[in-house]
Amino acid sequence: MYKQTYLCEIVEKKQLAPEIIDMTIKSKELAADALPGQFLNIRCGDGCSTILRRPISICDVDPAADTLRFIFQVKGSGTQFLEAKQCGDTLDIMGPLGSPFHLLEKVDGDVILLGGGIGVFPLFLLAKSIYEKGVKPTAYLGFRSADLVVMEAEFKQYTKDVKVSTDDGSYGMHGYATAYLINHIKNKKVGLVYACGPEPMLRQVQSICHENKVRCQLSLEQRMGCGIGACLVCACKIKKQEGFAYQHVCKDGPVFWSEDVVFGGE
Amino acid sequence: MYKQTYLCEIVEKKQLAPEIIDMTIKSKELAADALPGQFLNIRCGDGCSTILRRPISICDVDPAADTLRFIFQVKGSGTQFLEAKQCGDTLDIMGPLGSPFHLLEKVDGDVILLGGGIGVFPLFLLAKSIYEKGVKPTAYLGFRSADLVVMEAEFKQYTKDVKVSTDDGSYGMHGYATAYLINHIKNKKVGLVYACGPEPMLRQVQSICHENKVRCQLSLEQRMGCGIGACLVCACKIKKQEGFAYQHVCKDGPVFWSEDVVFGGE
Amino acid sequence: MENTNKSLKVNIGGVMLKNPIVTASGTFGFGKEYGEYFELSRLGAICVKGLTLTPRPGNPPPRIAETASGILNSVGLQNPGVEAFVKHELPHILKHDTKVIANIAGNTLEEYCHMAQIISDSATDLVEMNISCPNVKQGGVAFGTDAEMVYNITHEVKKYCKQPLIVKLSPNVTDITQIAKAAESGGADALSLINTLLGMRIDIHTKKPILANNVGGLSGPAIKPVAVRMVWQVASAVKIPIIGMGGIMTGSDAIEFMLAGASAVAVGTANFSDPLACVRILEEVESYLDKYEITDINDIVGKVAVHRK
Amino acid sequence: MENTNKSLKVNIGGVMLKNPIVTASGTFGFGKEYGEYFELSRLGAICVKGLTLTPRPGNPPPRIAETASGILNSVGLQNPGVEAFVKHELPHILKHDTKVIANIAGNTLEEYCHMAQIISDSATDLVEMNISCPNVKQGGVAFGTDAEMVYNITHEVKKYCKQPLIVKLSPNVTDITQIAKAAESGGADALSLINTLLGMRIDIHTKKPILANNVGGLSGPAIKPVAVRMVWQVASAVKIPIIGMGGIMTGSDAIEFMLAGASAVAVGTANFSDPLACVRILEEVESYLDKYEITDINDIVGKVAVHRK
Ligand SMILES: Cc1cc2nc3c(=O)[nH]c(=O)nc-3n(C[C@H](O)[C@H](O)[C@H](O)COP(=O)(O)OP(=O)(O)OC[C@H]3O[C@@H](n4cnc5c(N)ncnc54)[C@H](O)[C@@H]3O)c2cc1C
Ligand SMILES: Cc1cc2nc3c(=O)[nH]c(=O)nc-3n(C[C@H](O)[C@H](O)[C@H](O)COP(=O)(O)OP(=O)(O)OC[C@H]3O[C@@H](n4cnc5c(N)ncnc54)[C@H](O)[C@@H]3O)c2cc1C
Ligand SMILES: Cc1cc2nc3c(=O)[nH]c(=O)nc-3n(C[C@H](O)[C@H](O)[C@H](O)COP(=O)(O)O)c2cc1C
Ligand SMILES: Cc1cc2nc3c(=O)[nH]c(=O)nc-3n(C[C@H](O)[C@H](O)[C@H](O)COP(=O)(O)O)c2cc1C
Ligand code: FES
Ligand code: FES
Repeated sequence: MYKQTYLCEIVEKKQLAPEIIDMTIKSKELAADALPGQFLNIRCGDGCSTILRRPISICDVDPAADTLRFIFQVKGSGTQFLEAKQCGDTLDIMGPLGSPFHLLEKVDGDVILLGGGIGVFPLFLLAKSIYEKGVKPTAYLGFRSADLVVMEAEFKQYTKDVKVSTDDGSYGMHGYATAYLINHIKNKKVGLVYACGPEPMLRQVQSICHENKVRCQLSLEQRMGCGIGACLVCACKIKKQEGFAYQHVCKDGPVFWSEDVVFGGE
Repeated sequence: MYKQTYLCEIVEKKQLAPEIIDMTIKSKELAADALPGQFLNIRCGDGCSTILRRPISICDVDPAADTLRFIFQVKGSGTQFLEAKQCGDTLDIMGPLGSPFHLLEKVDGDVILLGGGIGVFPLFLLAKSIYEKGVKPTAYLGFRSADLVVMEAEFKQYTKDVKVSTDDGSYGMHGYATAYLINHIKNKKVGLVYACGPEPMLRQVQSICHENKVRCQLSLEQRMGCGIGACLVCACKIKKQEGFAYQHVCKDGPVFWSEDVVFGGE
Repeated sequence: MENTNKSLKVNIGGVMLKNPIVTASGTFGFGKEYGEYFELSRLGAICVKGLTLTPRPGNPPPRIAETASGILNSVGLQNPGVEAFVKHELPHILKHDTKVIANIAGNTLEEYCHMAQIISDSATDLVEMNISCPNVKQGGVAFGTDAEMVYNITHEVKKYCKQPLIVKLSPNVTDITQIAKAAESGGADALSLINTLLGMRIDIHTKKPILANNVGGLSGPAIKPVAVRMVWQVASAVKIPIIGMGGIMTGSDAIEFMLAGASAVAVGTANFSDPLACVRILEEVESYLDKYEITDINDIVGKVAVHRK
Repeated sequence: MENTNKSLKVNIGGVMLKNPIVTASGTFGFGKEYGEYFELSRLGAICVKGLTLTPRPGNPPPRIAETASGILNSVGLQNPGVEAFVKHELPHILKHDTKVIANIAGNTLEEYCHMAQIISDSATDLVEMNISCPNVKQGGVAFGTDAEMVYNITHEVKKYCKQPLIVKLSPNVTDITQIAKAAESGGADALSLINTLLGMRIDIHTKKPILANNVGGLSGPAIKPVAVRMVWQVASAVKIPIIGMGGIMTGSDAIEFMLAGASAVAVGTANFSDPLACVRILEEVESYLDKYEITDINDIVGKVAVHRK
């Protein structure tokens, strides 16, 4: 059986916050295969004037209902195109793509989910999956400001604890979610950290985990072409004996073990 | 007061025949100024991936209701874009553009309207305008086949007689509408012919009128850029002392006196 | 936040434009038609349709074809000739408070010089020498594609030119910086780039090229990445100011060219989709300056922060 | 109406492709990934990612930027080296009933020759020599932009090449026909064109170029008019077959290139928006042949009906 692209109907669409859209689509095939940390590559235009698909993480999946959910922030032409779509419209989707978060059979210590901004969304399906394995993770979620805080209650269902921070202090703790991580590590044994968010946050998480010898998986972002590993544009640096080698976010990632990731120069 | 582009709501949309769409839009300004033979230049896309506007003739106008009507055939990307629009959607329109059909105060003989295919549509507002001046023109309308015959009954309201021909004989006379013209000229005095349609038809009309010394106005088509006379792309050959000069369909036309028009080489 | 005191003035070869928005030659006629859509004095300058020594009828139609995010044109320099311009068209433009750029194209060096002379005695503010039109050839090579010829023609025409001389470059060359440097050494006061890329479209049903001229010049957003790259390369190769163009549809596009090194920008194809494009783009440029609290537009010229390798 | 007996076979330098659809180098990896989306033996040929003598890491990311109807890329020839290709990648492709084209890029003449030799001893069907990558320079001038160098390199590499040699041309030149003729005289068995146009995009908010490499290669529908024009010009200048590419997204686009003079076509950027682009385009080409009752696809090659002047 060959892989294919799927024309999926939008069955639900909600605005969660300014420029944050929550969409649910119907697809038996995608729903059957989706794993936490994987992403969809969505055609956002006619494929000719806007050529590139947009990678969007899978936020939740309901295999019983054959539905998949993703949440996105409206930024440029592609996400504007998505925003304009309504229930009943269809989207042309490739997926599920990428290698998922690794769920360990046994973790010695607490499991922490650390999300920043749009990096919060893929952690939701992860929280559910860990919860279903009988472990309750702790979620630390960072947002820019109070009006952008989303999914707090939803995360509560599948976690021991959810704490929210905002950059401007308008909700929860004032500062970055990484402060929670530092604090947690100080007070309790942390077995595994999963992090997704902007690069500066991931760099910080990497060094915190490194210093404290805590294992950690990072979900990276990079501009993509094909989304399946053929064009080699979505390069990221991965440690090698001496120096680094380029691997590719779309296929080798987006999830990597923190100790393997080399962050770029600038 | 400067001219502008108008965002006009579509208030009516009907399919008249396969790939023939009849649209009515609302615009006080356009409805106030429109004259028979003039056209609209309609943005058919985002103006960036599809840059050029599409010229479409004004088919009818209702200044009391502030509405304008045009009919178009679906051909390529631009008219497909138009076809996809629904009542309530808006269109970005420039107009009315071009120099209209010349209505003569006194015509010595019958007034004939000769339309072929999409060339039929602009003749409708012309028929009405002539009728309102107290003269009943005769309309000869040519179509490819029976399923494409449209507006016959509507033309009846404002004409002495309407005759239809089809290229394949599936409705009305078998052959080209120009045969009606030849016949009419043979039997009665013709004072003025107005013709709009494909170039081969216009060439024939030109030579018939020339041979029979009948005055005639032709409405020409050409690919356009600006639509207002600035870019000089929509050139057509107009007779000059020796040879010809290029004039421009969008501004000097689309309507020209038949005796001035020089048809191109190929 | 609006900063009302910001300066939009830019200096092109000694002539001050009130703002960096110029019309691209050949897309704006002599201003008359678009002057019905907005007040022409909103513009930094009007660059008129390409002029030749004697009137030219231009190429047979069709002269335009649409392509993905672009258009091809093959107008072929239809124009009334430079003398008719000075007599019949220029006076009309001069009624508006904006600068006038006369765009000239010749078949020979002598023609260029003669035209420069005729324009020198007129109220035109700047001369733009088009050495990049595919129709203008000498010895089989377009003037604009050979550095030595570019140096020579610039040097000669400059002698006849009382106004500052802008040389308009063709993108259809291997190394645009070589051509740009030749124009600068020849005495050019400024450079315009880019003119259109040579292209073709074939109707697969009739099997004929859509343009009666078979090939034509590609303009519009499709060529913007090439144009920005060339402006950036040329900006680091010469000291004279650059008027950047090629696919500018929005204020963001204009800013992108200025960051790459253009002191002013020209708007061409955009006029066709939006007759008010020039003023809209100007307003969008102003918003950008307001947003980043930039008080002098010259502060962004060439300020692209390139990645070091 | 379907004509089941039609022939889609095309001859590229003596190698028969079952149909004219080829993958464009660098957009299709070594076939593995797209091979999960369709049976690779549907293709006329697979042209693999550009190979170098020794492994190359490629450029830092971001390596891609979207533009109007196009993309810019600056992958920078990331590849495992020609020997690893022959050992680890080629066997996998050979399982499919399609032809294999090895695309090679060198830093020096010697490197090209050495690579040709290594590939000669493999089961590769054709060699495509890329002399048009902006990263490959000698004495400051890319090989692909100087006719004499093109002649020399083709002539030399040909000596080491047991397979037919395709030379892939750069569009970033003043006169593509000169380069094409030089490759032909040098012994090229076929030509590929076009490679990407050099372009740039700047983020006006960060003021940085989007690509970490600052500039990159423009591909996609935006460049199609330029590519079609170049194929048409080259087709009338040389006798060897041409593989045409640049913005082919549909069967109509493929037909347009073939009418202009291409015997086969390559599909690159289109794969990104539609992983099934190659087979869809093949089917659309077949429909066109059916519609016009063309029984041999070679009957349309170069059959554009140009307007006489
Ligand atoms: C694996 C992965 C998962 C993602 N998951 C989500 C998600 O769940 N929710 C969400 O809101 N966003 C997510 N993003 C980011 C999202 O892909 C971009 O915000 C989006 O592509 C922007 O497209 P645009 O057309 O709106 O913006 P533009 O800036 O107009 O996009 C132009 C080009 O740049 C690319 N691009 C721009 N920003 C990014 C970015 N941050 N990462 C990768 N490519 C980018 C676009 O894909 C496009 O090709 C994810 C990115 C990756 C790589
Ligand atoms: C003055 C004038 C009045 C017209 N009135 C009508 C009308 O009332 N109803 C109607 O159905 N059609 C009319 N047409 C023809 C109509 O403009 C074209 O059918 C339409 O532009 C095709 O656009 P497209 O995107 O569907 O086709 P495409 O072939 O994709 O268009 C590509 C480009 O070619 C141009 N083009 C294609 N065909 C023509 C043509 N025949 N004339 C001019 N430009 C063309 C388009 O405008 C566009 O720029 C008129 C044309 C002119 C010049
Ligand atoms: C219809 C048309 C006519 C043109 N005529 C001329 C001309 O006469 N002289 C000239 O130097 N450039 C001419 N150009 C080129 C433009 O001035 C400009 O360099 C080019 O179109 C790129 O800008 P744009 O993408 O904004 O249109 C013409 C362009 C178009 C589209
Ligand atoms: C991501 C990417 C990588 C490419 N890598 C190569 C390469 O390694 N060697 C090569 O000869 N061409 C390379 N090209 C150029 C393509 O093979 C092709 O010539 C060009 O993209 C035009 O075709 P298109 O518009 O269909 O993509 C690459 C193009 C892209 C988009
Ligand atoms: S996007 Fe093509 S390799 Fe990752
Ligand atoms: S379309 Fe521009 S002059 Fe007619």
